[in-house]
Amino acid sequence: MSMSKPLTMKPSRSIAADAVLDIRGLCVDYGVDDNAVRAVRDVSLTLRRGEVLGLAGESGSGKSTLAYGLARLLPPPGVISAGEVIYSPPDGEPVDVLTLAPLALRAFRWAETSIVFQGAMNSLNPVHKVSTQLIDVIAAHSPGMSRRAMLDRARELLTMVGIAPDRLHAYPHQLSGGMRQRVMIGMALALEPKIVIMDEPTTALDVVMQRQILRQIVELRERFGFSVLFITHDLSLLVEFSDRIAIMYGGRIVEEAPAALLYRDALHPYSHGLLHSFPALRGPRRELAGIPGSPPDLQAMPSGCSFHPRCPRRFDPCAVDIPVLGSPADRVREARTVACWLHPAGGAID
Amino acid sequence: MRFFLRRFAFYVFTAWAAITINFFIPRLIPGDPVSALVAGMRGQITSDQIQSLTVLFGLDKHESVWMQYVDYLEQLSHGDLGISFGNFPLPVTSVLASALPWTLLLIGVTTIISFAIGTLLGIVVGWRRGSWLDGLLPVTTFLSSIPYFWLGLIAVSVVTYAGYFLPISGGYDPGLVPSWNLEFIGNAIEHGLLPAITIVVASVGGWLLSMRNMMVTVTAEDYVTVAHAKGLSERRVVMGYAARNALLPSVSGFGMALGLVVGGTFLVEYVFSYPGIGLQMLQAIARHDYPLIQGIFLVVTLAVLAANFLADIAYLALDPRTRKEG
Amino acid sequence: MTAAATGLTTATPPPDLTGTGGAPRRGRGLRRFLVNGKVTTGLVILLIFAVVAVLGDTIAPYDPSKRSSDILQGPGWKHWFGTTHIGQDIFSQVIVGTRSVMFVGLAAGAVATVVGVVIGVTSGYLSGAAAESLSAISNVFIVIPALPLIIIITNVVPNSGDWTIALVIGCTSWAWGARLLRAQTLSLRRRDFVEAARATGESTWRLIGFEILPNLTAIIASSFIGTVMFAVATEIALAFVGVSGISEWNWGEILFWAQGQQALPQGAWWWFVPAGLCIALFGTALSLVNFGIDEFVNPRLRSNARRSFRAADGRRVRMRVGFTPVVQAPPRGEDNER
Amino acid sequence: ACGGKSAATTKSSGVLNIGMPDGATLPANNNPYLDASFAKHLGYTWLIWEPLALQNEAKPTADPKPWLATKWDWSNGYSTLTLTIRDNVKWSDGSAMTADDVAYSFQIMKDNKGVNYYALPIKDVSSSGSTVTVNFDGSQYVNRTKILSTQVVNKKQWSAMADPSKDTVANPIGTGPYKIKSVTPSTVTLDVRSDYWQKPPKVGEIRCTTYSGNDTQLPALTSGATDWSYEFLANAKSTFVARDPAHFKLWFPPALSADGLWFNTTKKPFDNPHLRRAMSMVVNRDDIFNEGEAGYFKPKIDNITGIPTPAGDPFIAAQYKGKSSQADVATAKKELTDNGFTYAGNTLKDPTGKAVTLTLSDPADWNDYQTDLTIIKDNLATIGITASIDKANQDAWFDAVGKGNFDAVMHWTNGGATPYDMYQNIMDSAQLQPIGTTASGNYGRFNSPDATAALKAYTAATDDAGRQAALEKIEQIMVEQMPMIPTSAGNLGAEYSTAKWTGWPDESNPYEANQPTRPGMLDVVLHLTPAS
Amino acid sequence: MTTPAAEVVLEAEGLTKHFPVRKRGRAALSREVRVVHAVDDVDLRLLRGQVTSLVGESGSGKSTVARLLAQLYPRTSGDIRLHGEPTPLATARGGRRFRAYCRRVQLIFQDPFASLNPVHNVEYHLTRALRIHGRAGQGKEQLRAALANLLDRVQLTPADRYLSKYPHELSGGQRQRVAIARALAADPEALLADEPVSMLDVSIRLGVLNLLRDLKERLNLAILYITHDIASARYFADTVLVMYAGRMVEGGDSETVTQRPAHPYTRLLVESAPDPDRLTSEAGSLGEAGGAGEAGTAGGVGGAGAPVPGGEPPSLISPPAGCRFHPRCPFVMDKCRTELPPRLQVGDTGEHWAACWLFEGVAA
Ligand SMILES: Nc1ncnc2c1ncn2[C@@H]1O[C@H](COP(=O)(O)OP(=O)(O)OP(=O)(O)O)[C@@H](O)[C@H]1O
Ligand SMILES: Nc1ncnc2c1ncn2[C@@H]1O[C@H](COP(=O)(O)OP(=O)(O)OP(=O)(O)O)[C@@H](O)[C@H]1O
Ligand SMILES: [Mg+2]
Ligand SMILES: [Mg+2]
Repeated sequence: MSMSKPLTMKPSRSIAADAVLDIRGLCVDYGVDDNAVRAVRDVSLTLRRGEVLGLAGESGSGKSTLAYGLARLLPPPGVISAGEVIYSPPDGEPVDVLTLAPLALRAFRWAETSIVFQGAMNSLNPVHKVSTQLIDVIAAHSPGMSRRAMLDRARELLTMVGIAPDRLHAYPHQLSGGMRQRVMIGMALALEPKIVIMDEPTTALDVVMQRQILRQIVELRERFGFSVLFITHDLSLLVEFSDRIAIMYGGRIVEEAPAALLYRDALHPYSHGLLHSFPALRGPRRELAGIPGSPPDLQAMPSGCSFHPRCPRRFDPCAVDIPVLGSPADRVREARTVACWLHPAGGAID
Repeated sequence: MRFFLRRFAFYVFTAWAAITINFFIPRLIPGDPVSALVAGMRGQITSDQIQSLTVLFGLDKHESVWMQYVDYLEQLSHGDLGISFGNFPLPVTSVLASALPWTLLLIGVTTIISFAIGTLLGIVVGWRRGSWLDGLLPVTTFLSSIPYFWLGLIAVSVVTYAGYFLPISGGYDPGLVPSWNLEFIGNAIEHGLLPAITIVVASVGGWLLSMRNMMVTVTAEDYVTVAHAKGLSERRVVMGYAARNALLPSVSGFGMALGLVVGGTFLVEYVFSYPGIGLQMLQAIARHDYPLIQGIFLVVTLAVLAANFLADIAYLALDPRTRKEG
Repeated sequence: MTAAATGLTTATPPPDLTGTGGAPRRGRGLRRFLVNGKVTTGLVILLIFAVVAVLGDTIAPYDPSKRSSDILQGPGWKHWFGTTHIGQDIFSQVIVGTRSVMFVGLAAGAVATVVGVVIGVTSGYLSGAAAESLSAISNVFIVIPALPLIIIITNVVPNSGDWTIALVIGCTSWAWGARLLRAQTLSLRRRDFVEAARATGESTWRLIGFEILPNLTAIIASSFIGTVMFAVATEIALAFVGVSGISEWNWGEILFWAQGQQALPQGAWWWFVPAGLCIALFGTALSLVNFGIDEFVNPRLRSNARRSFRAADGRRVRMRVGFTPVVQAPPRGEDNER
Repeated sequence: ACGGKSAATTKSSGVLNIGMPDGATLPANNNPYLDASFAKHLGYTWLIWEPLALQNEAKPTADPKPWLATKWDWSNGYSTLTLTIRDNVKWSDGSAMTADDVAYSFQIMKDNKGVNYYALPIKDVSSSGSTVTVNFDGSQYVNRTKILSTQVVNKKQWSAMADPSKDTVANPIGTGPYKIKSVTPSTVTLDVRSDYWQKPPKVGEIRCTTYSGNDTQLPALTSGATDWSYEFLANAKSTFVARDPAHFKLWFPPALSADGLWFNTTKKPFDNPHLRRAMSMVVNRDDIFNEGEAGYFKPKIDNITGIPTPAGDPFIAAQYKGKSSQADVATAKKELTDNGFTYAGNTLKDPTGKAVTLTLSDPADWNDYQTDLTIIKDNLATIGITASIDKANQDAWFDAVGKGNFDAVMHWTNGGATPYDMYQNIMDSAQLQPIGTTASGNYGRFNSPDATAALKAYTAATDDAGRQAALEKIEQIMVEQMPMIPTSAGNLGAEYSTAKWTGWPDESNPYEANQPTRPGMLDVVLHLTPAS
Repeated sequence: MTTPAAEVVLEAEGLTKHFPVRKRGRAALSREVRVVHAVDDVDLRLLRGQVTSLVGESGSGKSTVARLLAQLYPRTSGDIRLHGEPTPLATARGGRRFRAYCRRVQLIFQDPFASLNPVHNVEYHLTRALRIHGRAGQGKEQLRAALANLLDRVQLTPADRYLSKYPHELSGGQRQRVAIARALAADPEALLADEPVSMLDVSIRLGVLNLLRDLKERLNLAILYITHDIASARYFADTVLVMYAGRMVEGGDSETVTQRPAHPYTRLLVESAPDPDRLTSEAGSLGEAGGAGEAGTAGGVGGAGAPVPGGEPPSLISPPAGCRFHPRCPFVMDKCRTELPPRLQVGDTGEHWAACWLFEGVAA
């Protein structure tokens, strides 16, 4: 019997030909003075049309900051200090999200890029009915619509994520955690956006519910063809679920590669360590390595490669120079990049 | 529902506690109303009269405190609050009836106004944290630290100095007959203006600060960020998401804070000789008019309880989490 | 590339990575607390009042009750704040009156805090009928209008010296603190660290005294300050309406005389303005310190972080919720500062 | 209540505005027997229920003016009163007043302790024709004036009441010149009666308004909203008179009662008359008058007998006439050192060698007394006595005074038509109670058989000579022993404005005391004429 | 079940915990007592030198079991035996008996960020634990030595660097180590670890788990390892017990339970766990899942295309009659709806059991 099947749809990879979101050199700080925490440092990342891009890394590595930063949703004292976020709609000119005027930005939000936040309980306003919160989105972006039509659409959305439409007028606290998370997913798809950012959408849920929801996301993506930026620190989940995976450490992307490739052969010692921190449920019981030490303090980053104090394979250049993300010279034929002196960039140093 | 039952039990308990405190406190007073009356009449009353006054006030009977308590409860159940010593032989209820409307109006209107203004300003200041509006905060702190009555004194002297452009005392011109005609109502409003402004100015700061703090807290909540992410208009985000939720603690604090507001208002009445409960109460205390003190205290406590009840209902309406689940 | 498995990871991080928090938490917290501008302002004002309260009669230029022939004079060199109807020096009255105000404020605050802590923490920690009734009592005390009650009680007690007033105020105004503490205790007592201490075998009183109470310090301090504010305002109100027979000078007493002697119609503004300003100033100082504590407890309220700044191109940029500012500064050199 | 604007609306001619700062804002209560009633607070009780005779309280020795009684005779050693009733008097309901009504007015007092305001010992009452006879227990010499000021009430109306001491008398029937026109919570308006038994007064309408306190009454006075009031004004000259010196007047004739410093004469060393005398010698009555009483409110008592002058002039013994207390530190010190007191530096030591200190106390919110105490404290320092002031809680204070638990307090005495009331209040040992038991007079526990005998002799005396002799004896005891230090007289005065009405009594024409709540106000109202 | 060779340290039988529910609304007027059936009739034994793992989804009652075993809650019914000695109910109320008990059985909490008091430093936490259990020794020196020894055991060396630190100055892994050190201060025989790593970062989880394993081996402790991560149970535990809605549904050797789950719920759990290998060796994964079926009659029912069990965990206030999993079970039979399945043996090793009617025939 098979109660589950792999979550990834293989064909999607071929659809993903061109970039829908191109992040270039994004830097995000918390604070503006010398005490500022530099949470995201010079991150470049491309999200292709229709793909699931996984973003992993331990707590505090800047995953959420990156996700909110590109939508300019960081709460104060967050400041975007450099970079561009180019959004290319399927039909039309690419725009830099960071330079949009407030009105245009509002229109862009949710209609083009929606976000499923880390905790659903906190994402839904406890004092408004689910219907109100769903309708709010629709009304904000298609003001002409009649209320009845909006309600119908809201019902449709709930059905789509597997919730009985009669729960439309429930308050968030009357729904279970899984239902709330689904409501959020339904809401994220309300305007059929091109990009859905999901920040640990399932961490608070148990595995059974997690799988149900992920399956739902996969199905919906097949139907609507949006791209997903999927954030979690559960690498085994990502490997199964995403097309490509980027690993963050200390505010930087340290490695980026197709999921299977990364799983089989992680180049960066940190990625490698991460992958070997998870006990596997199946297969032979293998010895787990783990990563020694503790995550870096963003306010007092070690010099050179920020991972070097914990790195079992560090050598001289690591403590001095920051490795640049580029396709490794020893793996030029694979579509991957890494920032590690063990695998100095070949062609990408340009 | 459970919320309601609990609250209801609380109301009953508080009412009972207030009634009981109310009964016992005056009984511990060392003096008695006759000597207080003598005090009021300094020199114009002879020693012999004291005896007849004692008889007059029915203070010559001696009953156990417990019996008195039972009598008191029994009387209360008939709505009988006794006879006011200081306004002998009027029943306390009629004294209350003449004073209560003034206080209710004054406190009611000013509290609502200052709550509304304070909350609105608090929303704006909390939302626009970091803008020049933050400059309001020290001013507000200072204003809310000023005792109500002193602000009242200053208001009186300013008005006096500026040539009485507003009436500085009383509830209406002496000689006017209270009635529902325009002249009287206009006059009453004119008289209420200065006390009302005083109370509003002195109390608006508290609401502002608490609302602002709540706004600051709520603004950092995820659902507000989500509301932004949804591309809602700023107005909708502020009012529908941030302020709506930030209001909840204010509303539940509203009823509770009334107890404090009432105290301040009493002194304002005193300063402005406003013909309300507060003024009556201070006079009743000077005259040792227990029944009136008791009556006033009871009525005020019940009124605060009633306001709490309204605040509870408002809270219930605003926060679905307190409602019974389906 | 798989490195040799380390098996047991060493828990000792490289020396240069830890050791960041060298100063113990208290010290750092206190410094952060003091650096806060509001707190410093408030504390400085309070300090001045405290000095005046302690030195009181020694620094007052005159005996505050002493009559003189300068009757009802406005402020001048001889009498900074003017004189009363019998020639008493109002400046001296304000100075000498500070002590009683501070005393009643602190004593009432202390009484209320002790009662509030005892009732709040017990009713929060224990469960059952006793706790419920304690909490019901504090709710009752919150709802019952405090000032009228205090006025009545003050009338009841035969000798209303500073101590009595402080006791009465303290015994009637603990409820807010108790409520806050109860709520906090309720959440603390189910915290893992309390359960963990219990699982270690700590006794109940140690749990309350050493595990829960220290975590309530900020709330206790803030409710103490709140009560002091309330007590001061109440004491002054009592003196002002003349129900308290305070024999020593205090600011309310000055206002009482000013009111009784019709200072207003006489145009003797100097009689009531200084005392009132002192009250307001004292209250403001207490509020400022209290804000500091609030911010200490709730980091979100902390406002010392800069909320607006000048971008490299000279624009003023305000941090705004929902619209993260973008400062496309000339790219700061590589971010490897340290 | 006070603005110039409101003055304009109330300044209609033909209206006399009486204002009282006693703060009641109430449904009106017209009961003439109740202190708390509007009628008494605002004084209009006298305009509705007239007395039998009217005593000029500014001149207590003058004969009362006949009013509803045309003639009265005391017999039986002042224990029987025979009244002849005026016969042309009509009640406001049109019926005629009869001797029956008068008799009933005494009977109601006998039957209801609650309305027997002066606790008169009425034995029986009878009437026949136009005479009424009232029998008392014992001599009522000292109560003569009070008895004659009895207000006559309508028997028909009052006998129908369930409890006269609890009725608000919503529609009073009286013989007086005015009847109630309207009542609001703060103002009672009276209309003149056309069928009054005398020539109707010129004042067509009287508005009696209650103000919440001195602060609100004052602006009403100065704005013209009030023509006549009785209130304490700090610095009355600048805050009131100076506003319109031509019209704003005040006159405060003394009554025969005294305010002063009472000692607990059982406490050492204050049981020593020399000490009390010395203290009296240094108390600065001028300062008390000028600063404590704002220069007018309670007239200064000059005479060393403590009898207020000029009202009490006729009673003062020849030897004390014109002898006034003057602050005299040297004499006081001499009196002390001659009698066993010593000085250690500036500190006075009593004969046992203990420093003399005392606590002066009065309720906190009694502004004038507190000021007086401050002054006395200063004065006592000049002879080396350290005094401290206790601002007591009012109830505790009353309790302490009654029980004799005090060192010294400012307190008043009873008053009456003769100085008897005042002295009796101070020295009668019939009122003597042990410390700890509440006394209703002689709070100082002054125990002097001589004084008691003299007081008795005064009431029992059958002729003026006997009375004068007894009184002189009492005065002598007062001067020599000073059981209490009189400083100020009780007052019967008022603030008034001549802008609209003239004809007020004053020093030059003291035809009545002018306090708007005293019986004499009836006569004053009848004297008023519009200012041209 | 056969008696295991190892010594039983802590044993629970019929352990049940019902939490009373606050009545609301109309129910408040009725006399019916409503309870949360958080734990019902749970049997388990902890063996010296072995790790027993308790897995199950959130809310299934794992923590409640741990707290019951630690005597932090009074139990509703059932027995807890420490070395065969029954512990009276009153133990949970504190006092000397409780202290004696918790000297031998210690609990480690899920969240190291919450289980250390932020106002006390490491030294305080550990000193208190030593003092209470009388292991602080005489004088400062012995105490120092004891502290150093303790920190050494959890590999926080040198001790002096950590003693004066406050919890917020430590990383998550270090905090959890301090919490473990505190538990060790009592020198217990049984350690109850309630999701000791779920709040820790992936990269430091392993260190803590390895530490626990090391302790088990060095100190011969009996450890109860509670987790919802079935993969880590496989990695770390000797025996695995599976809980669902307050009841034990399956138990056995860890490799067997995770590789060949018998109970439909366990299967669901195993299936749902993220598994990167599924992508790379799809066939193998499917094969293994099917392998579970071999054990019993399920073979015929399973197969591709079986509906994915949806739905939610049941309400514990009114749990479903019969098997609590039946509303979600793809293999539900009539019997499941009414009759509570007993522990039925799975396979023939004798160690593996499941509370599922599917295995009735096999057991009989
Ligand atoms: N308001 C803030 N002020 C200062 N620093 C902040 C603030 N918010 C986040 N940070 C810091 O920025 C860094 C990145 O945080 P972020 O939330 O992006 O991490 P993350 O990778 O999403 O972690 P997690 O997996 O725990 O969600 C963290 O080190 C955090 O301490
Ligand atoms: N003190 C309590 N009062 C009432 N119900 C409780 C209490 N503690 C736990 N419960 C209930 O008992 C059930 C089991 O809770 P428990 O904490 O043991 O679950 P768990 O398996 O540890 O879950 P998690 O994996 O989320 O920690 C839950 O439904 C919970 O709501
Ligand atoms: Mg995050
Ligand atoms: Mg748990």
